[in-house]
Amino acid sequence: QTKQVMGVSIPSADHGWTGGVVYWANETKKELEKMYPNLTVIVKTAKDANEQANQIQDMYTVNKIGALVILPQESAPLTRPVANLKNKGVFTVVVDRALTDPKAQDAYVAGDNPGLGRVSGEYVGKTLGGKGNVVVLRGIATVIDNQRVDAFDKVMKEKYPNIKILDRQYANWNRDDGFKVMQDYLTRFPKIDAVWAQDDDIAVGVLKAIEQAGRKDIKFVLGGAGMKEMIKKVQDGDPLITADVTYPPNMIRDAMLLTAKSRMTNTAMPKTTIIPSVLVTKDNAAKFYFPKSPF
Amino acid sequence: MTDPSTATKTARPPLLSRLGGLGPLLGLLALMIVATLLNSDFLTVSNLSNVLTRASFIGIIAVGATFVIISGGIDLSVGSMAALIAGSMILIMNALGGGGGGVGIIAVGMLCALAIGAGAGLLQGTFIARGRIEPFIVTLGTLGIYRAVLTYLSEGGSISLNNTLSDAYSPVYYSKILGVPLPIIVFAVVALLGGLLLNRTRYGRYVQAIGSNEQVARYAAVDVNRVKVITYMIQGICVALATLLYVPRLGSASPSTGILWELEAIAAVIIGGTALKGGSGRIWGTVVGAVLLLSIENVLNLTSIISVYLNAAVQGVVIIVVAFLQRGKRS
Amino acid sequence: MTDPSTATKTARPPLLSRLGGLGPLLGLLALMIVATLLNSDFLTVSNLSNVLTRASFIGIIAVGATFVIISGGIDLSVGSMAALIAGSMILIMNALGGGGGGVGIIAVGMLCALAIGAGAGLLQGTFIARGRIEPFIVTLGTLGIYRAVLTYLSEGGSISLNNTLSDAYSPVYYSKILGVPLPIIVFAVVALLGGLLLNRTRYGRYVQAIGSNEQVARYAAVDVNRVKVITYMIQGICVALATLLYVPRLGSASPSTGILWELEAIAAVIIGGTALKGGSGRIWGTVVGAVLLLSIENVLNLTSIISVYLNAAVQGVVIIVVAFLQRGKRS
Amino acid sequence: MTAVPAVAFRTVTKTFGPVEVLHGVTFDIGGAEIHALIGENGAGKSTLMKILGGYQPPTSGQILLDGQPVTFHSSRDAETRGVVLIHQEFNLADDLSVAQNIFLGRELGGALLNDAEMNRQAADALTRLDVRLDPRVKVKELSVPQKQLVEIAKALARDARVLVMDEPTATLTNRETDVLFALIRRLRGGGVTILYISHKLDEVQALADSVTVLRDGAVVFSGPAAGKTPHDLANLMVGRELEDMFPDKGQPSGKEALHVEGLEVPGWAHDISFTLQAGEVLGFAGLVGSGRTELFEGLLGLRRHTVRQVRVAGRPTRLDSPGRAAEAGVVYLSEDRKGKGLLVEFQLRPNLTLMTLQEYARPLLDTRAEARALEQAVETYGIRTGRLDVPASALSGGNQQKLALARILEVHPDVIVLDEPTRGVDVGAKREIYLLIQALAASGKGVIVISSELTELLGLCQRLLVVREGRIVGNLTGGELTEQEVIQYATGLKAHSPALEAAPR
Ligand SMILES: Nc1ncnc2c1ncn2[C@@H]1O[C@H](COP(=O)(O)OP(=O)(O)OP(=O)(O)O)[C@@H](O)[C@H]1O
Ligand SMILES: Nc1ncnc2c1ncn2[C@@H]1O[C@H](COP(=O)(O)OP(=O)(O)OP(=O)(O)O)[C@@H](O)[C@H]1O
Ligand SMILES: O[C@@H]1[C@@H](O)[C@H](O)OC[C@H]1O
Ligand SMILES: [Mg+2]
Ligand SMILES: [Mg+2]
Repeated sequence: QTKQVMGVSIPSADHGWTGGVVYWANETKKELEKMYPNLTVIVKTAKDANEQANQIQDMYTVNKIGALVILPQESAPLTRPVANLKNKGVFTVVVDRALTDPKAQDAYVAGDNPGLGRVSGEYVGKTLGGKGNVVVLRGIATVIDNQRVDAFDKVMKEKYPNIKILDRQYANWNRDDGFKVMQDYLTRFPKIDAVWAQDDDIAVGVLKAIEQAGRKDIKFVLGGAGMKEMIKKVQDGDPLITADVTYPPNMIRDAMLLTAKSRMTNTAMPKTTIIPSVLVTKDNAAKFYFPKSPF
Repeated sequence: MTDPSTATKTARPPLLSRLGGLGPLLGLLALMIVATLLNSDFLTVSNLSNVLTRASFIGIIAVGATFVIISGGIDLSVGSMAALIAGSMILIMNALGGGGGGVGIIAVGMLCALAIGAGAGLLQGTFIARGRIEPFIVTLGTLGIYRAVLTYLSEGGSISLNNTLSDAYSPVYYSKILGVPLPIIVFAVVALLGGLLLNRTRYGRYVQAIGSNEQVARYAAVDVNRVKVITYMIQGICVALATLLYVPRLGSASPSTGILWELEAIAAVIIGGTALKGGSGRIWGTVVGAVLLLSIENVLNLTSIISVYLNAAVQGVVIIVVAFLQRGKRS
Repeated sequence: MTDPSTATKTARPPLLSRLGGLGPLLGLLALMIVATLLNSDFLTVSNLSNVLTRASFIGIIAVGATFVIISGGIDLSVGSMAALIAGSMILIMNALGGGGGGVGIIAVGMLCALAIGAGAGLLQGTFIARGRIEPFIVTLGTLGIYRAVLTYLSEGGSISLNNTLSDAYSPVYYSKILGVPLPIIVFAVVALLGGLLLNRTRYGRYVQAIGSNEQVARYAAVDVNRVKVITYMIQGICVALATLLYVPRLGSASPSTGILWELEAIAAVIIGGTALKGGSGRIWGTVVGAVLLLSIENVLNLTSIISVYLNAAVQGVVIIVVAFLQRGKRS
Repeated sequence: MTAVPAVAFRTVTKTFGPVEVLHGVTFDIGGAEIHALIGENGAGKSTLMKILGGYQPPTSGQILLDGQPVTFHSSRDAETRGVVLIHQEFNLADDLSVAQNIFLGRELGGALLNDAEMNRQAADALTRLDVRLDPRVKVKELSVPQKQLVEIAKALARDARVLVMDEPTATLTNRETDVLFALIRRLRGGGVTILYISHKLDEVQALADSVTVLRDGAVVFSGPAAGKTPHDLANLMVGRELEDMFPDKGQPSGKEALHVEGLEVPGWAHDISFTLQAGEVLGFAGLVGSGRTELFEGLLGLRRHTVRQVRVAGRPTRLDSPGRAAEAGVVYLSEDRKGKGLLVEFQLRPNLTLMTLQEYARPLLDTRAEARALEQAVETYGIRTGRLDVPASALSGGNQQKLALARILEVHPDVIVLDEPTRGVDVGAKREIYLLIQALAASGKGVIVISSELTELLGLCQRLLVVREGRIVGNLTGGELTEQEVIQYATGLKAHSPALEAAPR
């Protein structure tokens, strides 16, 4: 088996979830290099789509990578740059955010964004018994965010028409924004039954705002993505955080393992691997708790 | 012409230009009226107290930024400095507390935060004043450095205060004195002290002189380098103070803490009527600017008349309009 | 000292200060040496051509920013203007192409992009020059507005060029003339024209005069407002030009396109030796500044000696060091 | 005058806010004549000329050019009618080169500028003034007198029919002044009408065909200059009989106030040693550019320098920075009022107290006490201003100078270095400053005066040091204090051994 270089290009650790991705990528690099002595893994982070496009070009030109695992900052702008590498013979595996043209990738390890929205919608609808007022705190204006919110809305419209969505504001996957937006929702809406925060970082802020206002009408807050602190709350039976929906940053690990295996053993890799978004409740929480991960 | 020797009679500047000086206040008033029309909850005590509490962070930082800008400088690093201070402070307190901890440890953490803020300011100020490097570049550089160090410390995740400490510390953000949230009181005190420092002390006078004409200040025996270094230290201390209030709110810091605060702080200063080119400015304007900025956000959250996609556009329009109301007169 | 009557010795600036003027170039050279030591592939033609191609985006924007800054202004909106132009351009081309489309449609799209850029500049320039509002505030406002409009157009997601058009357009980014990638050629042409405009035309002279002393320019009967408006239009056109190269590369626009480009562009200008306070500056310095910034990123990608968490710190240190090498002399 | 006047003012008034500074000014200026405009500081000379030059509109009244009423909306309007103004305060863009400034707003060339030609013509204009200066040098690199010369060259490069010069010689020495006068006469010969403002009344006498005197914004005399001595003119200006310009000189006490040994300011001053006694008024003479300004800027740590020893009142001291110098009791008044002297955007009060703020800090600044100090200073130094709460830029040039002087004296220094202390100051006020200088010396202080006006140095100083090319080349006292003598040293025709000041104690 000849020497192989595998490039891993991921967003820089600019908030909790991407912090988790960087952590898992670095951990897996160590793991893989031990597993395959002929394999070199290069992990690089990029602060935006433009820099990421530059970065994978550098990996090809200078580091001479044979395989690329990329979690794109954004889908659309990275489609062509990834396709270029594939055309030059690099084995490309895309994680989480699907390219706009599937031909640009050899394999896809998918996080399930619509799934996250759907599972969340189901949980909110069922727990409220099909009736009540819900506020939504969205992420950053992106395709991912749209996918999640659209799926959530669809569930509500089709299955729970009596649930009223009071408002949807962006909270940018950010704790401080979560706090502010929730404070204002509390001022504006005298009765809120549940909060869908779409992301656990946002949920951290939401909880503080509710605690400060001392409001008792809110039955639960549903975050998302499976931050360890939130999983812990679920496990401990927190009254407001009764569940979480996964969107695990360690999907980067799955992708790297699969890619390395396929490259080093010359076997095919499944075209598409979906990492489903699942509901975490008190019963199964232990399975999703990674105390060592930063997320 | 009057007899020059009896020249002490002082007419006041014309009404119009005095009104121009009140521009930001008028802007804030107009916004509050619109807000109340849109949602009557705007004027409730609890909402106003929320808005003012939030304005405290940016406001306290902006008080420091007022000094920096009047001196003819700029500090782009404040947001990431806040993140770094928050992160380091939490790590220090957690380490000292060893899972538990009390008021003593929090006091130590606070002192460390202030020391880091002052130290960072000293560093930047020294590069700028003695190293003679453009403040824009120095603080753009440290912006990257501070945030990177925090990211390194937190391994990209968040750094959270342990629960015992978090409970012990949280009153600093959440408690009230005579019904007024503590952050608002701190903000008011900082603003008052800032106003006093700027307008009633030698240091403040020197800051203005340097911003107006550095060369003249130098010839008039002002220790320009020292005054500049102190200015960046004051900025650092203000950032640390804001952080002292920030940490107990969420009990954590992460790489996204404080992102773009520099733009908000500078915007507050300039909306408040301080000119970016330095030389003169006013603290009360900055306070109004900060409250105004945070009120816009609040109003947008309280109503749904326009698409959420356009929130940033509304903010943009409002700050341009306010700035228009108080623009400088042509010389 | 020579006799004052034969005092032509004030003529040329002393060697040392001329070397100081070369600061950014020395910085770039030093960086290239370090880079080559770290990874010998740095100096390959293909790598250098990659770096230069990338530097074209920010570089072209920064050429415009050089004019704005020399005139004593600032433009914070360039990144979100780029995003808005990219988005609108794609929407227009997609609509005209109706799923397909060819060179003609691309030409129309390009013209629209240039028109939007010039129009945005006209708008900002008018607010700044005739409305007499601080450029910082106006462009902070438009930063929000442009990005919000794009978010609205894209409904929060992204806008992508259809495939046919994307293929037809891609040579604009990917093709080479005599082995030199097209973006580099465009960059070089823009820089040359910029240099000519700045140093050899009336307009350029007036930009410098206004930045140096607006009152003097007014007294010399320079139409200050008009020159300022033109300056912001040039900035807008440069942003549009950069966008023309950006779209065929990444083929889409989203609310996060171009975030923080303003800081990069301004940093390139200032590293290049143009003072933020205006009055004088140089295009070649800006070009070097842009290449330098992109080279740092490139070197970080080529090596793995430090933790990825610290990338931003390395960038910060390097720009401070380069600025130090070419700081102003104390008078 | 029977012919139509080239320029005529008709009941021109001007008010700033509530203050009227020109009250119905009416007078005529004939064609191709040199017409001097004189008056005390703040009389309204510059204001009137700015109105003529299109920089400010009159509040009421009219200006006629060749009998035709004109209204200028801008300086451009005025220039198209051939009216060009040389400003009292420099009107140059620091970051542009000399040539670029000279041609600003009227550049040569087509789409691309013809810099070579502009440099050539700028060099020509400078040569006409007998200035050797590379037109490509940036203005910010120039000294104050050089800037003044560029300002003049700038006006010369525009074809003026009416040329207004607002105190063009305030910063020039006799040599440059002579060149300028020759040029002005040549211009008159070519049909140009020249309006000439100056506080140097001997110049006025030598140059002017006719003269107008303004007092407090009104014309008190307008007529031929012939037969008017400087003394007559001075009396007209102030409206009363002026006594002798120079008060009696006092006697140095023999006590050492300042001793400097082996001062080097690289590129400017070499091996400078001298001693100033308490009670002495010591003059520094020399040509423009001889390095006097830089010598003292170096001594006070405003430039890079080395020095073997400095003693203040006999105690070895390091001055190093203006702050330390002030603490040691040594202060310096810069010749560059706008660039280094005053915060022109600031009001008078903070300008006055900038160096003495510690006296008002209790610990908060006592602004009332500051205001009292201002009232006191306005009184003491005769600063004329409509109101006290105006920015310094609203003061007339001469009054700004008085304010700058007042600031350094607030420090109550023992050693006072005055660089061009009477620049732009009217005769009356000049005399007050001279009195002040002698009073300071009499009270035991050491005073150093740097001046381009030889008469001033000779009238004031007990002793003169002559600087040439950065070295002290002459030490003149008693009978040697004559113009002849000074000029011979200054131009290198005569020289002392450099050791002359080595051991004077
Ligand atoms: N912009 C202004 N605002 C208010 N007052 C002003 C302004 N400009 C000038 N003045 C006042 O007008 C008066 C005349 O000033 P001007 O500059 O014309 O005097 P001047 O005769 O040129 O004096 P000098 O000999 O000192 O140059 C002064 O009292 C001055 O303070
Ligand atoms: N008329 C002139 N022609 C050519 N060069 C000149 C002229 N006047 C001054 N310079 C040059 O200007 C520079 C600085 O002049 P500046 O007046 O600052 O010197 P200075 O030492 O302050 O003079 P002074 O002794 O009069 O105060 C010198 O290099 C001198 O040679
Ligand atoms: O950054 C995003 C994270 O915050 C969200 O929860 O899941 C998707 C990620 O890309
Ligand atoms: Mg005057
Ligand atoms: Mg001098």
